[in-house]
Amino acid sequence: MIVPKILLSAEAFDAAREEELLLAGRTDVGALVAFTGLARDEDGALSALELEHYPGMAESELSAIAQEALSRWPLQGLTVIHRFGLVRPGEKIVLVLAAARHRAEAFAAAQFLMDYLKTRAPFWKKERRADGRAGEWVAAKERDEAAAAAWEPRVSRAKSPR
Amino acid sequence: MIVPKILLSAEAFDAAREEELLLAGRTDVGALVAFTGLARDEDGALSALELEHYPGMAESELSAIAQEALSRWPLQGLTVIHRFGLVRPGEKIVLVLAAARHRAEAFAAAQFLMDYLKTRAPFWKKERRADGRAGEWVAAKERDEAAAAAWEPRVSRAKSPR
Amino acid sequence: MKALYFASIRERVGRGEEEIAPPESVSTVAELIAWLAAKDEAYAHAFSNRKTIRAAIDKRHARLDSPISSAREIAFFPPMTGG
Amino acid sequence: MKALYFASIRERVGRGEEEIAPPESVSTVAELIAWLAAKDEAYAHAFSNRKTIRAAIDKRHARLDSPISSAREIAFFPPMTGG
Repeated sequence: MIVPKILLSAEAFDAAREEELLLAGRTDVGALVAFTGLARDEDGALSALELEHYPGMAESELSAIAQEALSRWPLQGLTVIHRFGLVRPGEKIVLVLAAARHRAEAFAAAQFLMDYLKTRAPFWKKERRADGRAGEWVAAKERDEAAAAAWEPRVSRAKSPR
Repeated sequence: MIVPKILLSAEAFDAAREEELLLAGRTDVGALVAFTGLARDEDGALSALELEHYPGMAESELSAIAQEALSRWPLQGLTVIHRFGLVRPGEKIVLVLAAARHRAEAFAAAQFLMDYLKTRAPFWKKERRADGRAGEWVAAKERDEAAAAAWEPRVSRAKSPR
Repeated sequence: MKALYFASIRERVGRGEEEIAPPESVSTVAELIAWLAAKDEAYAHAFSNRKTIRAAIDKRHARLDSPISSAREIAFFPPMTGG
Repeated sequence: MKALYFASIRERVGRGEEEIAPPESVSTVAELIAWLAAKDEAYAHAFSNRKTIRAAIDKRHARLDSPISSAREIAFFPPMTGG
């Protein structure tokens, strides 16, 4: 049974180290997909992003999404790390590692995880502007909702008996 | 204009270093998808994979596939590294890094690149068995052909005027 | 029960959490939102755009028609923007 | 022209490359495969399963009906299995 690694971090994390930990000593993994989400400065307009989160629910929701991914695909390893607090442009906000024997499963799981994370994990980004003016909360995107909804049919079936 | 980095390597490569090189000094990248393909030992049956390639064509074909990816998606960086020669179980065979502002493009480009690489880049794997018996050439998979074909319509249109 | 507010809703309400005691007639998330919005101008502003309000009961996503009777903690927040 | 053989085809032919001089009547990849397969048992074996033979002309993928007249280098190989 695979136990996903879920981590919230107030500090920059070491993605290469996480990949090493996931693959260490293994000779059965054929495909590893790593997704990294990074803070952009929007052509110099932003000095940072403030990431607010709902402690407790953020972890449990990421765990639930990870478990859903494990139930859908035969994964060999799954890591999800998400920053909170102040994140500077160029820094990593989120890391998803999905390991499987074959690439299709690893790609699907990583995409699913990001699509669900974007719309279900309780994090909110506020822009901190480089010019000192008040920053805005980042608006949720229609296309993120659509991407998550595209995975839904299977979930509805899975949920109905509960 | 993005110049993809294409590299064939007879030795193990440093994926973390490649990611650093691709992201160094940048604050405009929002999404990085890294695909790593690794040699499996098939439950201990294999001691290594021998990777034969067609020198010259392997590089040019990888470059052509990378250019096709750049023409399809607004990428900010693209790296493709492929081993040749003897690869031990657990070692990395291939690395694809696709950077973009948003995740959909990075995911699509990395998947496209792997699907095309599998069916178009002139590499062939032969198994080296742990028990010393003669190893077999790895058979091409129907599903790899199908995965590549799924990207085709756009290619046909792109190719016809040439 | 404890009410939690996050992001823009937190800023508009002016606090991150508080104890609330809605009357028994308030039995769903939607009714609780209406009750909160009626408290004062700040709450009215925070809960003005009902379509963009998400809620969680005891740290699990809830719907507008979810019952709140057994809730110890109810959180309100705008659509999520992590990742 | 130069012929190159890779992987299982190389092993069956018994060499990785050679100079070949097909007659002028051999004008396509498919005809060149037939001409090579007729050379001897080893070549016949190497080129026995036509459906799985891939070819490249001057390091670019070619089709069975591709003309070979201007080719300097023609490579034959089974379906690729990299990645």
